[in-house]
Amino acid sequence: MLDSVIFYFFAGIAVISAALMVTRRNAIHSAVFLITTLLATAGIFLQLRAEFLFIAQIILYVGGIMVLFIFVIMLVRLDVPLPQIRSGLQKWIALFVALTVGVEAGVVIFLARKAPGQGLLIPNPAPADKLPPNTEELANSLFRSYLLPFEIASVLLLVAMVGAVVMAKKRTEAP
Amino acid sequence: MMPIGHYLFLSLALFLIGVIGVITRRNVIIVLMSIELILNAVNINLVAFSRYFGDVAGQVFALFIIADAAAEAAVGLGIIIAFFHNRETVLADEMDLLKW
Amino acid sequence: MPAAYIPLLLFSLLVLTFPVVTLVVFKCIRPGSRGGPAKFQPYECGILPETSARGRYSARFYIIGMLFVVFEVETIFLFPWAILFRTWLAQHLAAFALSYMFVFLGILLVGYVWLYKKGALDLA
Amino acid sequence: MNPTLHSILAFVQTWWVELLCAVLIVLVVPLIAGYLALVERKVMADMPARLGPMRVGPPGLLQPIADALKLLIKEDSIPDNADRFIFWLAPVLSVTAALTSMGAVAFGPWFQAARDINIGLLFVVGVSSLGPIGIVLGGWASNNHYSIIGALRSTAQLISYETTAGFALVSGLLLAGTLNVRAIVEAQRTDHAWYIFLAPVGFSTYLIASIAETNRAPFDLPAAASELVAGYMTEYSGFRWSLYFLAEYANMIVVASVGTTLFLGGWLRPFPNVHWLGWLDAAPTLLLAAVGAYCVFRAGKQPARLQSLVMWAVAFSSFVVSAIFVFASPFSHLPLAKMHDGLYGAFWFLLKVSAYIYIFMWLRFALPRFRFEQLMRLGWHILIPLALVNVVGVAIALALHSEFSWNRWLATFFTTLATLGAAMMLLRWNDKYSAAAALLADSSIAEDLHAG
Repeated sequence: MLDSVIFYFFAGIAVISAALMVTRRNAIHSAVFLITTLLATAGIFLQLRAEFLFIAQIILYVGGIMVLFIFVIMLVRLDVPLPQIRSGLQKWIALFVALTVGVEAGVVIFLARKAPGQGLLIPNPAPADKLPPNTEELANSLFRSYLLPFEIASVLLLVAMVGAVVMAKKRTEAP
Repeated sequence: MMPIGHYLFLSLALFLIGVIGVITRRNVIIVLMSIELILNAVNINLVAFSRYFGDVAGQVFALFIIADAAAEAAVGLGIIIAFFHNRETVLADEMDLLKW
Repeated sequence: MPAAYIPLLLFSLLVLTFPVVTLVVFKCIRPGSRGGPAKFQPYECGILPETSARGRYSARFYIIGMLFVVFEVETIFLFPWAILFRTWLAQHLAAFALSYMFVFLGILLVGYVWLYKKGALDLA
Repeated sequence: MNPTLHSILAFVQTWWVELLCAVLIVLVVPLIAGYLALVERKVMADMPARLGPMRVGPPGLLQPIADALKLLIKEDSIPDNADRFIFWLAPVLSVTAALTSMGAVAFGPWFQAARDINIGLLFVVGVSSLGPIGIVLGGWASNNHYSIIGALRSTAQLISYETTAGFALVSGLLLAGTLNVRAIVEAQRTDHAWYIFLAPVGFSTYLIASIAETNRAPFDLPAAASELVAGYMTEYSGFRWSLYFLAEYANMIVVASVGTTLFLGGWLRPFPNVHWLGWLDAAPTLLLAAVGAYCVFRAGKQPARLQSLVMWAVAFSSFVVSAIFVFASPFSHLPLAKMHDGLYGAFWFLLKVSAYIYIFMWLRFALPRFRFEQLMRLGWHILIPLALVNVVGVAIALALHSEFSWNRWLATFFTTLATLGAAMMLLRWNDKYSAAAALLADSSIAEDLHAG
């Protein structure tokens, strides 16, 4: 009962503010609504007992990436309203794609729920009133099973940093 | 315990909103934000399945996706800044040169 | 939702209502804004602003933000390692724990030194 | 009985301490922030031997309340070309982030709005890291050059030092091995040491980073009055301004609590395991009794009747609190004795937090302000590598202790020395490098002049 109330609370916030995000004309308003969506998603992670991911989402996504977005919006004068839809056709294409993908995936999820003994009828998850120490569990999995992907991820970050600096630095050095 | 379908539908909704944003918006930065939204929808799926299978691997991969999103945002915004300095615009349909 | 977080959720909602309610309540009490058009100009020490302040600012702020995001991701990856470190030591996995960290911090250090040499850290 | 009502009642029964703490934090922290401002003005006045606010209430004790009333009913002006929605949202966001992060702080072993959460410390740090968004949005919404430059600078500063603070926290967490706030404090009891002694460099970097993170002098560039009017708060007035103000002081409490929890032993008294220092447990009672006695002594000498009345009131309340401490001591057989841990723990915790905040104020009035590029150089060139090297040092000390069974203090001593040596090398390298850079910059200026 309580679980589903909390789920619908966060899910409602997430979907509504996501919809607001793609329809705002001003990029800063979009960023604010994206922040709301991300925070609501963090709530959903918490509801799914992913404690560490909840706080990682808040620290990295909201406190890190979104700050970067807002910075860039302020730096390149994106915060004025821009003309919106490219053409009438664009809107119809978007609607068509969204409807196709949405109906397809929706039907799949719905049917899979109905299929007996398979699909989404997943074995009962352990009831968790008392949380297992999620961070320790995650750390064990990360450092035992996924050590190589992890190191590759840090190399990826390094490459991204180098690329971004090269790209932005070129302009600041030769104004 | 909620059925997992709820989480999948939520993730689907966010994903579709993101797709619509990517297709219809002209402002490149909002397109990038819509991509972040799509990544986020994927994360909900991963975490939901991780919870229902009782395996933290899904959460590990969600963490990787967040790291990935950070890298993507850094490079993408760098491109936007470089482009803005050259062309004084951020509209997607004016990014029509392969090289300048 | 894990039970321990429900008081925290209630608490954050309570905290959110505090400024909102005070703002709304005292809006009814305090005197309204009066004054000519000059009063609602942006305050820029007496000089009339000719353009909107939302203009172009230095791209260095972007570099700071980008470096922050990358380093923050690395920090988040360090936290799980840090809290398991003593457990590993107790299991006599010191070599594993330390070597893992050296590879990780080594990658970070390469990036840091490159940034330093490139002058990307001279941020002002 | 109605099942919903029943479950709500059961919930309240289980969590009443937490809910009470939540309400208390929301009600009391604004008041405490006001009084912190008063204390700050008193400290500021005391440094050059002045008196500070003396008029409102006897020794100025009612000043914060008068200030709050003034701010609440002050005219609230919004500039014409501001973005009203964001202008409204930004201070609310700032203050919500600062207060919410206080939810996971353990003010003593009992007083915590979120008991038993496994990521407590990270929650505090993470949620308070949402503050920069409120600042940058506030500056943008005002549409004022000073505001935007102040907001950009402020956010750049906050995020730069957040990285340092993160690495410093990692060095403490290596020792604690958990993110749960209570478990961190208990780990310091079982380790027989506050972690400031096992990671001194970590604590120092955290202290510096926390000053910068709360935008306080000598790092108060965003509101550098001589350059930027009031930085991102230029256009804010009345109650919205006071929300930013409240967020700043709440953030001070938060960073001080995190430092206290991780490095200063949280609610443990000094030397919690040394038995012959057990008399330190009587310190709260004696201290409060001494404060009461002082007030009684001074009450007769006050010039006005109101002042002496307030003195009597202060004396009375401190006697009452010290009586509560006596009745809560293990020697009494009253039911209050059950609250011994909670009360004494809260006393020590608040004492340490106050000391930490006093350091903030002291530094504010003792040091001149940094320039922006000095601030950035300190953060990115010195503190971040230092904090990183310190993480390695602490890890190696731990490994030496457990694998080669070195003495813990010896290992800490040597790794700290090595870390400091690395820091000295870094500084020299940096000096050489920046001297060369300054020379280059000068020569290019000279060339420009020549060409011009």
